[in-house]
Amino acid sequence: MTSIQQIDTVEHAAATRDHPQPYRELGLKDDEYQRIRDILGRRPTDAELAMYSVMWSEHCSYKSSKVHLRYFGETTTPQMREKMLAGIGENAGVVDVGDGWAVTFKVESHNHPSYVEPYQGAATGVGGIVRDILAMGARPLAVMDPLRFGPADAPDTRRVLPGVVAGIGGYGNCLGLPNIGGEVVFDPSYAGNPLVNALCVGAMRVEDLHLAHATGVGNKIILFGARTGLDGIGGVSVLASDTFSGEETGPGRKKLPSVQVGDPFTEKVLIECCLELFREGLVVGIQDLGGAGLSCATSELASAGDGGMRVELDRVPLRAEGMTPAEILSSESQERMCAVVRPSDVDAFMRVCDRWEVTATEIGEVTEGDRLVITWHGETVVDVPPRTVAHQGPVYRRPVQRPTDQDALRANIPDALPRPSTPDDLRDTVLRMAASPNLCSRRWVTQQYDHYVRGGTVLAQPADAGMIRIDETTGRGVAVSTDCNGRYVRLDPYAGTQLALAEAYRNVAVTGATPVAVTNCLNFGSPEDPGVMWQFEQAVRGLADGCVALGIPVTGGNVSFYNQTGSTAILPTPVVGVLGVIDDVRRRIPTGIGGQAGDALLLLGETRDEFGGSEWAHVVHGHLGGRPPAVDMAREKLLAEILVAGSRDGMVSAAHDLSEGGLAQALVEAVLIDETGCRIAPPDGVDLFVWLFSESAGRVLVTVPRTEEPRFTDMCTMRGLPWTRIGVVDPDARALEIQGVGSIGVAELRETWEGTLPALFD
Amino acid sequence: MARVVVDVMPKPEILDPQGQAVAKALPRLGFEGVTSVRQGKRFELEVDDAVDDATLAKIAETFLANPVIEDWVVRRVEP
Amino acid sequence: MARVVVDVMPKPEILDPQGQAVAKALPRLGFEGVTSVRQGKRFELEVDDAVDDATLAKIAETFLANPVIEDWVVRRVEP
Amino acid sequence: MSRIGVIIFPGTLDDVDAARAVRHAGAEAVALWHADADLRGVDAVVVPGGFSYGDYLRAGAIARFAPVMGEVVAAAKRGMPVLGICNGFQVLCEAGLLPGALTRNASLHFVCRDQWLRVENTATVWSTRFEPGAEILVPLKSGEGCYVADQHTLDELEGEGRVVFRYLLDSGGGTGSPNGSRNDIAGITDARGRVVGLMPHPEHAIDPLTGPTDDGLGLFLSVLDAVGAAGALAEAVSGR
Ligand SMILES: Nc1ncnc2c1ncn2[C@@H]1O[C@H](COP(=O)(O)OP(=O)(O)O)[C@@H](O)[C@H]1O
Ligand SMILES: [Mg+2]
Repeated sequence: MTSIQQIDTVEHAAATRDHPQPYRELGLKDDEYQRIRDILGRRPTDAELAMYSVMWSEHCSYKSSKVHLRYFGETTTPQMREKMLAGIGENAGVVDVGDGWAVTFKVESHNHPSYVEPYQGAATGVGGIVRDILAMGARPLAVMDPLRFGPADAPDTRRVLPGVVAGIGGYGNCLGLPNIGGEVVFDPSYAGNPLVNALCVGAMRVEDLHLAHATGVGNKIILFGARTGLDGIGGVSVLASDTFSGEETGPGRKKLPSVQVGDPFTEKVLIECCLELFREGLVVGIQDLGGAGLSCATSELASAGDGGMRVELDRVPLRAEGMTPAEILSSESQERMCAVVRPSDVDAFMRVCDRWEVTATEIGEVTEGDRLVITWHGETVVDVPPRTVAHQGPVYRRPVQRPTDQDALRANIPDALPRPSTPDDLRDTVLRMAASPNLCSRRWVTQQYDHYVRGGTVLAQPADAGMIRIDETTGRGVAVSTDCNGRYVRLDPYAGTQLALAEAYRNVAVTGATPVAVTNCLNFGSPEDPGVMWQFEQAVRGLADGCVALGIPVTGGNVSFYNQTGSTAILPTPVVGVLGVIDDVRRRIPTGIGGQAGDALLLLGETRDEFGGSEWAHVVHGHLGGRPPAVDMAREKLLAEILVAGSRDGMVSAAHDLSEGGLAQALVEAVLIDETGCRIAPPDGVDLFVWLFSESAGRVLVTVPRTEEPRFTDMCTMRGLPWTRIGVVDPDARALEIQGVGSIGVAELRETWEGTLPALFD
Repeated sequence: MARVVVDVMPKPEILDPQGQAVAKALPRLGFEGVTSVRQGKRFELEVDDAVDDATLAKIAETFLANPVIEDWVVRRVEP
Repeated sequence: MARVVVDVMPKPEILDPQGQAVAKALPRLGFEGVTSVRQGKRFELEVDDAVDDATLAKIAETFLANPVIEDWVVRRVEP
Repeated sequence: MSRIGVIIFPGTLDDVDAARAVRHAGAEAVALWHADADLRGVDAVVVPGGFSYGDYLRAGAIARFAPVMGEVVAAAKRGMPVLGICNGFQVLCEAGLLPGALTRNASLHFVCRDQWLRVENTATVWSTRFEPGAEILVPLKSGEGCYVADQHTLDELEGEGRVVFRYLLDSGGGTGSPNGSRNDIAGITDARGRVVGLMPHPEHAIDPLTGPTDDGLGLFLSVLDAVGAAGALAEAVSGR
């Protein structure tokens, strides 16, 4: 056991102003350390140093991104804000979806931990985002997992991908949350730096919204859930070996692994326990413990409240012996929550925790004044203004510069790449594309995820968006999609991010839901690279301006920087998530074209010769250059309105969005989902290759019952949405038949489309 | 032919939800007095005599155990 | 305080897909000469001195192992 | 109205779905908490899916010791209908109500898919509503669904017609298991045809909106026929 005398107290710190501290090892810059000294009027104690260093890290303080993220708030109009109950600055955004329901959703990254230890990294990524949603007072309802890996056939991908997928499945399945969608993208730029983003969506009654505030002097702070251990304390272990007295005999720790192990069972019980606490009205404020652990929870709760806070750190239940205050404050042990509770409710609170066998401990209370004071066996080890820890970290306006190679990249257009033209070549290209890692069936991955649990999943993989029912009586539900094509963003970060937004928006709209809100996870390289900062700035502006054009707000998000191998950054990957609302899930539009012979297949939107950043250029030529497809937000909005109207009036029996791989790939998927067939007759005079493989935005393949065709096409014509009748459903054909290309049987298509991932990862 | 056992255990500082679940359940089943449980893996290998200790160590380290979160011990046993 | 180890292994006649997966993967990773792998569980318990062998046997049989599919061995070890 | 109990352990996940299926079938669903040794007078019990106590040791290993399970075992011995789904099946095997055990899928991966099954025995209280040999499509979602038992037990199960559900490769295709189960066994019954366990999830196939079919409703309707009739008889005898 560490003896009390060895602990660095405030009193001692004040008396030993010149004691050298390992702030650089903890990631603080000289001036940042000096600022802490200025704030405190003395040197920080070990515990304070641990707190400031972790809370002022890029991950927690958004020090490089803050100046740019402000643009989201500046561009959100009162009208866009109308349905937003909580937005940027809260744990997760909350949207009013009608009938007294509020829905909250958010994406977060767990990229670096998942590279080191794929299973646990991904698993704890899911655990973390679920607690964020829970902390809003909502019941978590579903998860999604946008993923990026290095080349599909790279040996390291064989290590990382199966582990990540097993971890997401292992945690989510055990938690009882259906996985309703996600992404799997392969690109060499992610080889040393995979992206593991996790999204959670939850729902609550509007009046149950809980915000992370420590209000009401005298209210108790209760820590509950798992015990606190040495996991994830990473760099802070240097403090333990470098005690204030510099004693050689100090209980130095070897550098600890910063990997955390998840315990989904504990989290499941914690969820049920929290929901019961909310139901009973026993919670004044609540905060999840994620990155930065107690440092974050205590300083954020106190800083958002109306008083100060006192915490007795020695009361925290521990899993390891001899932990120091600094270690306890920085531990990232999973499955913990922190609540603010009225003194009169503490007994009732504890009874609920007992029933669920959840460890709960009163560790402090809300106090008068505005200091966060933390004691250790009666001695003060932290005495700080909480806002300086949680919200007044350093802010950097990093240099921004358009990369010098950007012009060359843009000039390297794909127009001269040899294109297939004979029927055989076109047929081969359809199959080659369908089998390519980015377009092939994701079944190998999604089959490891439970999408049935809770019984509310209406659409899941391979639908364009996941959809869940939130109210069994009325049938009200939500749809969510996440998207990003990093190649488009690389070619043009502003337009590329808008394309990501447009695609997620369209994916929601094709289900018949009305898009209402946006979240994001901005994965970029190093903010110290001006080129990366330029990408970031452009991406934020593109997303914000796109949202204004669509009239829906960004309600929250997450930034992940330093995604690079050596000095090579990943493709800029601003993953955009869009949430949509549907008043009755029974009118959802399915993705497969169905088995009704004679139903008309219509292509909505316009096809142009657009191959910059396309999957075809990537798969066939390994080419990246030119401009991404043009984006037109007004068109996307019109398309969505028409789809929703089509769904309401029963005019559309299926819809599938066109994206990577173009029309050919959309047809392959739409046929295979229902094991059906169709006959396609391209319009006279089109360039078949362009028509089949271009990735022009704003297009959707719809199936329209024969009887509805005139009504539906009239509506499109009247509202100015271009449409083309391209063929009919023909289930008996059991093949994709394209005039000028030939026929591909369903069996061959299926084998081609589904064989790729099993061959690589089984 | 030799028999080799590789024991792989979660590192002491790493959370062991499995062992914890067992430890919590025991008193409920009426078994008192077990103060701590950790759960790991045991591998039993049959190997050709040509396989040397260095190779075994490598197999354990790179494949059977995950050095980030686990400790391991390799030993040859009597058949 | 005593330390007890309980080894639980799949019965020989029961399919052990985990062990098989390891055995299959080893040659691919360049490790030859491992002819068979079986994977089981290892429990490390700390127990009060009052806990006798009969109790330990019972814990192993009724709880840590499933006699339908697993064999087990209980042994006290030096701390 | 018949009352069907749905057991909830910490870590149970499909209890909401089992209760919904019970209600769809026209009965009252009664939540039974693991820590209470009380079946609250229900007519039948469903042990639903999930990861009871995290299933870290072995699926179902801890749950079978829960106070409520003592009551379930006693009631089953008296002939009360009991259905174990997925984790519930694992719990019933661990508790000795059904023979054999469920181990890691041969693929070592969790598998979630729509699965064709053939109904092999339509005489259990949970399967009378099916036609003999009926093929049904229901979700399967499990990581430890590989049914194993020694040869003697397997022979006995087959000989006595106690395999209730068998995995099919496809509708109209031969049998074949997605997880390595012996004899492609998906579900079995006790000797009296009153305790049934299966790995696939009939409670997730009650409405084509949220499941592949409504084929799973047959199990719940079957048991209501049985307990409804028994209930009517008991009422007649007691002169109520
Ligand atoms: N890219 C972004 N766009 C909009 N809001 C963001 C973005 N990144 C972070 N935020 C917001 O900043 C706040 C702090 O983010 P974060 O640290 O991820 O939350 P938490 O503390 O719950 O982990 C959140 O409200 C989040 O929504
Ligand atoms: Mg949070």
